[in-house]
Amino acid sequence: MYNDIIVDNFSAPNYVGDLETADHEIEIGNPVCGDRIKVQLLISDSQISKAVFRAWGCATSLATANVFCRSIEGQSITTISKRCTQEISSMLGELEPSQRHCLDILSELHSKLVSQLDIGVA
Amino acid sequence: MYNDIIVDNFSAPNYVGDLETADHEIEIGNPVCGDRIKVQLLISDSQISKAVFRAWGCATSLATANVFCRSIEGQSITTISKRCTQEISSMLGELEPSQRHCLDILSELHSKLVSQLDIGVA
Amino acid sequence: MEQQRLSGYFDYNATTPISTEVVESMIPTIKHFANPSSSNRHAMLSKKIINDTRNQVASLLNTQPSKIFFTSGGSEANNWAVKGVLLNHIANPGHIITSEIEHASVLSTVEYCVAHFGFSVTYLKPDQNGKVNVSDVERALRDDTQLITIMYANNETGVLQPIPDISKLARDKHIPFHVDAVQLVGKRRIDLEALHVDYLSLSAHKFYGPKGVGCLYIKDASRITPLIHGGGQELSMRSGTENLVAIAGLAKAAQDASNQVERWDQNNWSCKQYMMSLLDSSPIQIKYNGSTAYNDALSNTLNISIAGIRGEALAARMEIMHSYIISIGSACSNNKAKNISHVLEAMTLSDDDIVSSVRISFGRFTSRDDVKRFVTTLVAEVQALIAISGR
Amino acid sequence: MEQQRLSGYFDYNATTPISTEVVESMIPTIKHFANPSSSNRHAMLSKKIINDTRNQVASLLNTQPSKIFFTSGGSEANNWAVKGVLLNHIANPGHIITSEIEHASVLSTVEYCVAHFGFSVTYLKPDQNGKVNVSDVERALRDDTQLITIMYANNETGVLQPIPDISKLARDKHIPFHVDAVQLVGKRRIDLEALHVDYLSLSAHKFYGPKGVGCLYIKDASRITPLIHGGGQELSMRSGTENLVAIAGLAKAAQDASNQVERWDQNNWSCKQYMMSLLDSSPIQIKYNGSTAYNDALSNTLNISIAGIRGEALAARMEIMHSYIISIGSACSNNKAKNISHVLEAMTLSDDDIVSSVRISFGRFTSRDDVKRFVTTLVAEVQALIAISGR
Ligand SMILES: Cc1ncc(COP(=O)(O)O)c(C=O)c1O
Ligand SMILES: Cc1ncc(COP(=O)(O)O)c(C=O)c1O
Repeated sequence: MYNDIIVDNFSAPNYVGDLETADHEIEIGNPVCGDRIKVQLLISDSQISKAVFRAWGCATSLATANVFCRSIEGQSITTISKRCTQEISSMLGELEPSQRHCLDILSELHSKLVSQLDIGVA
Repeated sequence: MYNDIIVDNFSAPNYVGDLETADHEIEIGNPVCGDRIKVQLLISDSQISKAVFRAWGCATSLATANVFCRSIEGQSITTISKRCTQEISSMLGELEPSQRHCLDILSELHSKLVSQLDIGVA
Repeated sequence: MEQQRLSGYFDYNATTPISTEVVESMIPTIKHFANPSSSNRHAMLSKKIINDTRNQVASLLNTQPSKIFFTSGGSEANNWAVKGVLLNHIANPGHIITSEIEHASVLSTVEYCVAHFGFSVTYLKPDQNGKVNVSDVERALRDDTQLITIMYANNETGVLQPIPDISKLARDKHIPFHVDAVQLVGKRRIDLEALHVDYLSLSAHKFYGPKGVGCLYIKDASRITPLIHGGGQELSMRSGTENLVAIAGLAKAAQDASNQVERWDQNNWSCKQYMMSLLDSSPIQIKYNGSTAYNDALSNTLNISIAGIRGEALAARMEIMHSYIISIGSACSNNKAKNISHVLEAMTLSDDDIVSSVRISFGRFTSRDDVKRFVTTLVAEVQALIAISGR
Repeated sequence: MEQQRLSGYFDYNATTPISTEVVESMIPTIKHFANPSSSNRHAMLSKKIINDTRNQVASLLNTQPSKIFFTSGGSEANNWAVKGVLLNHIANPGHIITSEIEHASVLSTVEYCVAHFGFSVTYLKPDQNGKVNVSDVERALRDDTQLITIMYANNETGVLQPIPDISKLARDKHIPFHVDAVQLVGKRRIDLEALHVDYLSLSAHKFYGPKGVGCLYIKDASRITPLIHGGGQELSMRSGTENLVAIAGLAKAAQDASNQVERWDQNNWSCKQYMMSLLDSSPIQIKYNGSTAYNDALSNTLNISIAGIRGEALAARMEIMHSYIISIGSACSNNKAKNISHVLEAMTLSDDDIVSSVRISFGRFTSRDDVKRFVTTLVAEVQALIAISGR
């Protein structure tokens, strides 16, 4: 079943939306289960000032998109880039085996964000 | 389980006993299950005036011995010899498959009685 | 699950709510511990319970009690039928005909016999409506065909298979025919006198009875080997001390089904028609998977694909936010591999249609009002998910 | 059978009274119908019940929960162990070692494998005390021995078999070893960490639990084939929707046994010693069949032959006239053939001793007072039967 983090973020995702002019966009898709997530960002001074998403996928992956947006909004790229694997894993709470692919989604969102915006990290 | 006829005749067999001087004795033994029955009789005027038995065997065969004694006491050999198979079968009530060998015991008691005393039948 | 939550339960094909009457028939037997195999007087009551159940099941199926053998459920019954027939041909393993849409307890047993004992197998594909065709069965027949095993009603789509026709064919060719009727019993009437199949499986928990008990109907016990040998219960065909409590529950479940199956079916059919009309006139875009006509499918089952969403996410929102229970055609799996319905795949649905599919199944405790509330919620949640996706 | 009649129940080895605590643990689960295989929230409770039970059974046996697999009872567990191991050698059927005193669910499964798949078998004879000797097992070993299956405690005599020694031997020779521990569990403690056997069967209804549920302990699941294939329950080793109600009862039965087995055993041992002393000082002439020492036999079982009577007639009078339940070593049978205990026969008892034998078995609800009344009645009824026979 779904843990409380997933339930909250999935049943009332508050980062759903589109930006008319985004500073940056991350898109990932899981070729196997077909989940698709698009995150749009407003960035100022290497800070994420706004993050919104669109997603098509399973409950846990929708929740993951919301968790990700909340966790980056208001943060600097540098801070985000310092998150270790363990920290990232714990963001989704305890997952059932069949939900663990969402950890990959979450890491991929992180690594895409950091690698694509590495200007900020330097 | 045991039907009422068997239960009554087995738990309170009232024809158990020995005669000091019997006019006739019938003994049968079942070679397979080892049941043994001995019936002793007093006979006067081709009438069974007294019947008693000793038996070693299963519950149903003990009951059979008692049923037999009761059924012949006071009867003439001729009357007894006229009992048909169906009548004999019904004397023990409804039996489970494993108890049906007692029908053989009962017929054997009848046929031994009649064949050994056939003077009376003639 | 509480009785009052039943109006949100739309997963009857997974398992049915146990009826109050069945519960009440089970409780007094829990304390009655006499072993039915013993010969004491208390054991008589145990034997009587077992005999009564056998009579009830036989009358439910219109057959003789002596042809009903109790098992621990539908899976054991299916395993028994398949292995019990095939292992008699171990010296000369031949050919099996089955379909791609069988339940796992048939499919994996067949696979085991193929891999392990050298049998060969033809898996029949259903048509796009989810139905296996008799002509395909006929074409698949070989001189060495030793078993045909086809289910009566599919658990995912509810689609009815042409069992009477296959039965006729099997009889003509003298090939043993096993029918997994686990999903049919309690939903439509079965008449074994008319049907003439050789083996038929059922499971109590699919028709308001307890879990852990089922039956295999066996027309001729001399042709099948036991799966569980031993102490001689069930005419030595299925050994093991009997599960008295569950068997007592099965008696009541069988009796109720026998008396009420037509009534239950009427209610289901009315709910299904209503649900389809509500769905059809809703703004969401759906496809029905498998036939939906009365004569082609169970009245209690709808399998639909909904454009723009994932079935898993819909089922999650339906349950988490509204306590509705439905089933899905595709789940995430722990090894990232696909975990999608083999039934829908066999019907050649696209992956997209499969991941967006849900199975809705209901039963005797479902009302048209429940259906209406359910569809309203479903439509709203589909729209919410589409909104999240931004399409 | 009512609880108040328990003082007359001396047939615990056939089945035990279900304890009130077990009944109470089962009743609430009857209505909880969620299928444990489903992924909805209600199914979580079903899964929890199953996991709890697995933990309880594992702790009862001192092993890991992941090695406990639920079955429909002891017979299925025995069938599974024997066939599950042997059918992996179908291409190369080898040799089995078992004993003449096994339960029918082992013996007839072995016979089936021999007759049907070409395995060969050595049936070990017990000594006159009812015990199989380790040295006989050792002598029977062959290069192609593929399975040893020996019971822990015999159901008719209570005699304990040298399982730790056979286990050591089997391990040294790398031969899979299955133990039918159905009669031991709940009567003596088992420590699987110390015992190192490969497979071990148990059945809930022999230790105050419900009928229709048991377990097979499997040390290494990769070495055994499922008996029931299908939907993937029990790590795909034993498919079929779980019998939740019975499994819930097993949890409580296992927990109670785990906490109380020594206490129960003490009570049994005290009853047994008392019974033997009463019998020994009575006027009737008896012989004990099988060892009676604490270390050699279960504390709850006495098998005796009584000179001058038939066990069947004694059991009948005990029950009909006094509501006492005992078991017999020989029954009449419907085809006039002998139907006598294969266990006592293997111990080379004479036919006379076998037909005059009865099995007396008791348990946690038996008191010394019950024993005293029982023996008084037994002695009187033996004398009554001897009187009828006129000896
Ligand atoms: C078509 C079909 N066959 C067999 C089974 C297995 O029955 P059981 O759950 O009693 O093992 C099921 C249910 O899961 C089923 O739907
Ligand atoms: C030694 C032994 N093994 C196996 C069994 C079979 O167990 P179940 O009655 O659960 O099928 C029994 C009991 O009948 C037994 O006494």
